[in-house]
Amino acid sequence: MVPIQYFIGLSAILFTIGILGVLIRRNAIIIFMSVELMLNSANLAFITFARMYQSLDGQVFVFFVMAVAAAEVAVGLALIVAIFRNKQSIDVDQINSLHG
Amino acid sequence: MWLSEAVSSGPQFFYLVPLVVLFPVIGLLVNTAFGGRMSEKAIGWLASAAAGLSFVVAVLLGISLLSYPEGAVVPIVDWITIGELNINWGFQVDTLSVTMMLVVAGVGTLIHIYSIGYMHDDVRFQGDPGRYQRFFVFMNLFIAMMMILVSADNYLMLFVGWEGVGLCSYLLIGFWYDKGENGIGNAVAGKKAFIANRIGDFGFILAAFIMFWVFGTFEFNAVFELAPEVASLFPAAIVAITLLMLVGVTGKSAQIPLFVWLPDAMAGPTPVSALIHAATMVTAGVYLITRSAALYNLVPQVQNIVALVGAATALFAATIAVGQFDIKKVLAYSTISQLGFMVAAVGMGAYVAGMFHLVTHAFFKALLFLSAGSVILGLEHAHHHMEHNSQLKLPMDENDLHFDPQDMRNMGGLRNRMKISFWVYLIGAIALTGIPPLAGFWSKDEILTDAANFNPLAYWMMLAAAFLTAFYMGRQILMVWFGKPRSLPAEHANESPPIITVPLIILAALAATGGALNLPMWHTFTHWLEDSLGHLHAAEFSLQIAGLSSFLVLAAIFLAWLLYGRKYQAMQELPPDKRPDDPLRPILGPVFNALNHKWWVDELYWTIIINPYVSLAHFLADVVDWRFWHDWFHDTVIVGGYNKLTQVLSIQIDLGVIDAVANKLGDSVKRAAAKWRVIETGYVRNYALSFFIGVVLILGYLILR
Amino acid sequence: MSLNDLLVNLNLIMPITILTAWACVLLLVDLFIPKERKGITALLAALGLLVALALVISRAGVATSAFNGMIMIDGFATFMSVIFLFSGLAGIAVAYDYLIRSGIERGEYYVLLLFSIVGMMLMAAAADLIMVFLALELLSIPLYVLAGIAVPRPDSEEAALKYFLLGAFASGFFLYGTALVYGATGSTALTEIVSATTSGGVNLSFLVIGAGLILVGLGFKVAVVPFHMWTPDVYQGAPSSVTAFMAVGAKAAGFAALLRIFVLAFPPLAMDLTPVLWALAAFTMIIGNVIAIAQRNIKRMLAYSSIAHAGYIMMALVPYGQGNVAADTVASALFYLLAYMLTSFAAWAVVIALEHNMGEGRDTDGLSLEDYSGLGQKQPALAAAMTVAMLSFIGIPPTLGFVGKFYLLRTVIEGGFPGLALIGLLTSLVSAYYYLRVVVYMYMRDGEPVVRREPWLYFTALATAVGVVVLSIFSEPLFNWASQAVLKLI
Amino acid sequence: MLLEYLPIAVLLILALLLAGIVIALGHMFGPRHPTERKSMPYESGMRPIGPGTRRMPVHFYLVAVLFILFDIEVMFFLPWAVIYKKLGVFGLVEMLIFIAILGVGYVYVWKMGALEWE
Repeated sequence: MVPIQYFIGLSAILFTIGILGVLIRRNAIIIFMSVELMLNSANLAFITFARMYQSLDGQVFVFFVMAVAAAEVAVGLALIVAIFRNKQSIDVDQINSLHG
Repeated sequence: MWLSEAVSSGPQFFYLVPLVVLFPVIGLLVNTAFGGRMSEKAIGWLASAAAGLSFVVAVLLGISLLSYPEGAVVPIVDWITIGELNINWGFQVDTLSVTMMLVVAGVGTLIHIYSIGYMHDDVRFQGDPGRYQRFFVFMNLFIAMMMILVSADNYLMLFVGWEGVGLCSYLLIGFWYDKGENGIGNAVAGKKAFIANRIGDFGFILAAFIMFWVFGTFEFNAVFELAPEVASLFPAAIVAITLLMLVGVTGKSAQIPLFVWLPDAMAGPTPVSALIHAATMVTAGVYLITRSAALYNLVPQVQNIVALVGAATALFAATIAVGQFDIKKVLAYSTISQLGFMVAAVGMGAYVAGMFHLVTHAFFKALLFLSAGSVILGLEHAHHHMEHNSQLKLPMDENDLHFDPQDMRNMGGLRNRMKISFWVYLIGAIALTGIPPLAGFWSKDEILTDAANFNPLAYWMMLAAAFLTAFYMGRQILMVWFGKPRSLPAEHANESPPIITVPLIILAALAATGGALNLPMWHTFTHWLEDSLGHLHAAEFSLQIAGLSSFLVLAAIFLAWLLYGRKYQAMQELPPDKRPDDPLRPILGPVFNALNHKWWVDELYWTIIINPYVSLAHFLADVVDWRFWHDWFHDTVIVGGYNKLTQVLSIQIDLGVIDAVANKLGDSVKRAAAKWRVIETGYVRNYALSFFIGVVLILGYLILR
Repeated sequence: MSLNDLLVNLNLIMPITILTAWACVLLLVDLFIPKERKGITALLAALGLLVALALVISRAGVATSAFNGMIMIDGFATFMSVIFLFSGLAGIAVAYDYLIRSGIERGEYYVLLLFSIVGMMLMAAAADLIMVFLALELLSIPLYVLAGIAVPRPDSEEAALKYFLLGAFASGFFLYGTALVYGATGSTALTEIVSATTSGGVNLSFLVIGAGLILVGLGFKVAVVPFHMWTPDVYQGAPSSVTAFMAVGAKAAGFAALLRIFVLAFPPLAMDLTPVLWALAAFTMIIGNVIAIAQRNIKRMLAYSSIAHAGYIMMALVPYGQGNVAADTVASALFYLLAYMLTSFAAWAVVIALEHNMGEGRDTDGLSLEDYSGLGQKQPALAAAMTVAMLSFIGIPPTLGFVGKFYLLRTVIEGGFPGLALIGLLTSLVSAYYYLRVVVYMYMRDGEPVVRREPWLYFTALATAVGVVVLSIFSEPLFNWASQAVLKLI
Repeated sequence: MLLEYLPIAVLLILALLLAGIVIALGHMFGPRHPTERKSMPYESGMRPIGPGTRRMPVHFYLVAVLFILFDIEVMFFLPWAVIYKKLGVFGLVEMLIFIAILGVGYVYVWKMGALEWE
């Protein structure tokens, strides 16, 4: 059986990649995808721990997280589409009229 | 038997006492709220009725006191309750306070009625009619405040009234705030009065602090009861309290050195001068000392000081009065001088004499002011009439265009044109100079007798003052009423309407007969006041003193006649450029100049106090506050510092450090990434980065701790 | 679990049940309400809130748990629910006219508001990290939409996008923290976390890091430095009525979750977490207050002010691990939240009344400090309300803000953090500078402020301002109520 | 203590290294001679007309989003179906409530006209 640490390690890597994606990418959709990656890395951790504890709690949690993520996707995409209609761009570096 | 029973079970109206304050308050509230929609007459009569009802209540209280001479304390509300301190607003009803109430409400009512006529014309000539309402609101407020002052049963409530009347005085002196020298003269006069009073009030309030510290209470009865005990334990406390109260008195009652505001206060309308600055408010100081007799009696050295301050003021002000040309200024200095008499009297422990003079003075000085007002009004009418009549306007010269209706040099010969005013003025003047049997003689004689017994120095000073009083009043009578008219308006002046003359006649009657209150044989007034002040000695009538003073008075009048009756008329024949404005000027030379300039007291104060003070204020405001505190400390240190700090925090730290850390981290990523064709950071990502830095720091701490 | 249990449990959380159902129904009903009569939706939404409020209050004093310990109905939840429901009502009152003026009158606004409030109420009642996460998202997602409801206004869109991206980012951290805590203790129920921790055998590093990440995720929601950077932009860009609601509701909900999680689940970690909380509170107070000075836009200024106040409330969290003072600190935090709610709405109602010209495609006017010139003469009532709000923000008596700060600082000192209290005191002195500047503009500058005269706005501004003053006089029973509320929690 | 974190640290470093190495390798070994022509979308010589990406009708997004929403909700049916028998009436009611809530969303979407392709 694959040791738990590997899963956790993988989840940590995914999480880090997600963070870096948010920090580095300019495209709002890709930033958003990175966030999703972070959520999913957490999901991975949940599943892993659930398996470790032989309990279902963690898996149930994942269901909810996925549902919530879907809701976020809906809102996020709608927002991004709205902004694209206005600015013809979803580059977050160009969305900086509010500052200071 | 039945008589004494009837007396002891006579009507008792003490519970009515709150009404003396309530009526004027109702009057002023109604006038404030609805005055805009009421006619002038209605406003005036309503205010007068409010004052009149107060007077009726005061009379009822007086009647009750005949049966219950011990009086009563009528509490209304708990005013302040803080810890130990518990102050009620109660009314002290006794013979002393009721005397004051009668004077205030009585004279006040007459002056209200007089004002209905006087202010009608004054408003027409001097300002917009909307002020009519304001005037009566202030007047009613004054009556209410004065009533609070005289009816208080503790020092703090008395102080409330004391401040209240000061406020009314300020408001009414500045009633024509847009008039006067440079358009602000009257406002300046009001300010001066306020500041002088404030200095005095400071003394008073310090006295109150010490009193509370020592006695633990402000209530008259409690304080007086404890006073002998305290005096034996801390004599210095009593000395301090009484001396500081004296400071308050010199402010409110215009004694040396704070008297300078009162002459300027004549900038207010004449009824105000009569009511506030002659008859009632300025006597509050005398009332205060009389009320505190139990304290003053314990410290003879302070009493001595009070007496000397009073006597010196009496003499000093009398000399100045000799050199004035403004009809109201003469009366103002006369008032100061007479207040000096009263203060001297109460200072010598002759409370009855002081209070007696207070009452009679209220009558004749109110009378003099009001009739002077009638004269001023007559001249103004005539002047106004001529200005609008082209035929009469022609002969007017330059002098007439800048006509001052208060300058006695513009008067003369008015006795034929304003008969009633002349006669009542004459009665008032005789009463003031102290010719028997008019009121002033009796009261002044009582003071002089007491002085002769207790304080010879004060006695001689006051005797001199009495001489000067007679002289300047003779001078005024002769300049105003006798001789030939010295200006066109004076030739055309007319008598005032009955609404003005009727109160004058009533006051004249009082001024003539007021002496009957305390004739030497019966001492009615003495016994009346004994119910409030304990046993009082009654000055024995001394023929020698009465004779001496009467002789001096007559001599002074004769001297006045020589100078102003004969010589002044003769001078009128001289050509204007060689004609001195006053026959005394050639005789006294520079001394007259000094008198005319009020001994340069104002200038002295300016030089030694106000100018240095103003300089200091300028220094503090300009150099210390503005340049140092504002410009340097505030602007440079605080604001600059703030701005720098804000900049540091927002630019250096938030943008600089957080962002820079972010940027640095971002930069390191960026530099690497820029090489590999990666993008520059933007705002949202900066935020995310700062967020991430926070996470790293927190987790770093938690892991490495 | 049987059907009967389900009904019993639904009954236990009746206010939340009703509000959820009501929001769903309203979403449908609104479809049939013509566009020009959306006032009906507003009224219906307010009605639902009032019913829920009545239910919450009638059940005050109940302390029980529902849904297998996922939810706790207790004094704490009740107190917070009252705050949420009140801010919902105020949020509707200030929004109604504002939406019409902005041309964004949509029934969805009120429905989303209701959903968000359901999320907040669940957040205060949640006793399980799963529940907290769901509630967090349930309150956040409607707020993302609300922030952008003024599309196609660019600043509204931008605010929504920033809020959304960063909010989702923060959710990720929260979630990962939850995962780690679950991994460390084997449970997500708050009470079991603490019992597992005390009984030993847990991976403490996971637990501590998990707690730290949860703190980060919720710290974003309440806007503590350095997780605050979205706040000014979002507050400025979002429609003001949304901002008002968000500033109060979301912050209060975030603190509700923070307080409950930390006090219930993490007392054993106090040694580790207290310094972090200390630093967060200190930096938040300092940076929030100092940067606010540089703001000329009133919405931005209030945004920094809300950051600063997050710092003040954060102070209450610092001594959370000391059993003897924890009750007091939580109570003072609750009290401060109440004070903050009333004060905020007083200020925001005035801001909304002055905001104008915010239709489509135009720049909004009436938001700079200069626009407040002369308000004291022209609209004394609004100016007075604003003054009360500013004084309360500074913490000058007689206002709730003063009482709240007093309680806060007292408990912080009792907890043994005089340095933090000193920072709180000094920064509130600093804050006087920019709050009083508003007052100075209102009373000492001449100007012609453009003011919308609308009864609900006036009512909200004046009622809350009066509340701020009057309740400060009766603060003792209020504080006792807050203390009662936390009694069960500790 | 720190040792426990070693795996995480190692993995973090590895992740960073990996990302770095991949980009570095591409940078180092990939020959890069950018010319104007090369940076054009089509190196075949076709001149690009209009933007490189065609804009999709927004309806695609809308429908896609709606699909995701309802699709994801379906996953709650799965565990429910597995133990449906055990849950009995309670499970049925629970799911009916769930479906009712979804239904509300559906009705809303329908009524708002989001499903009409015009």
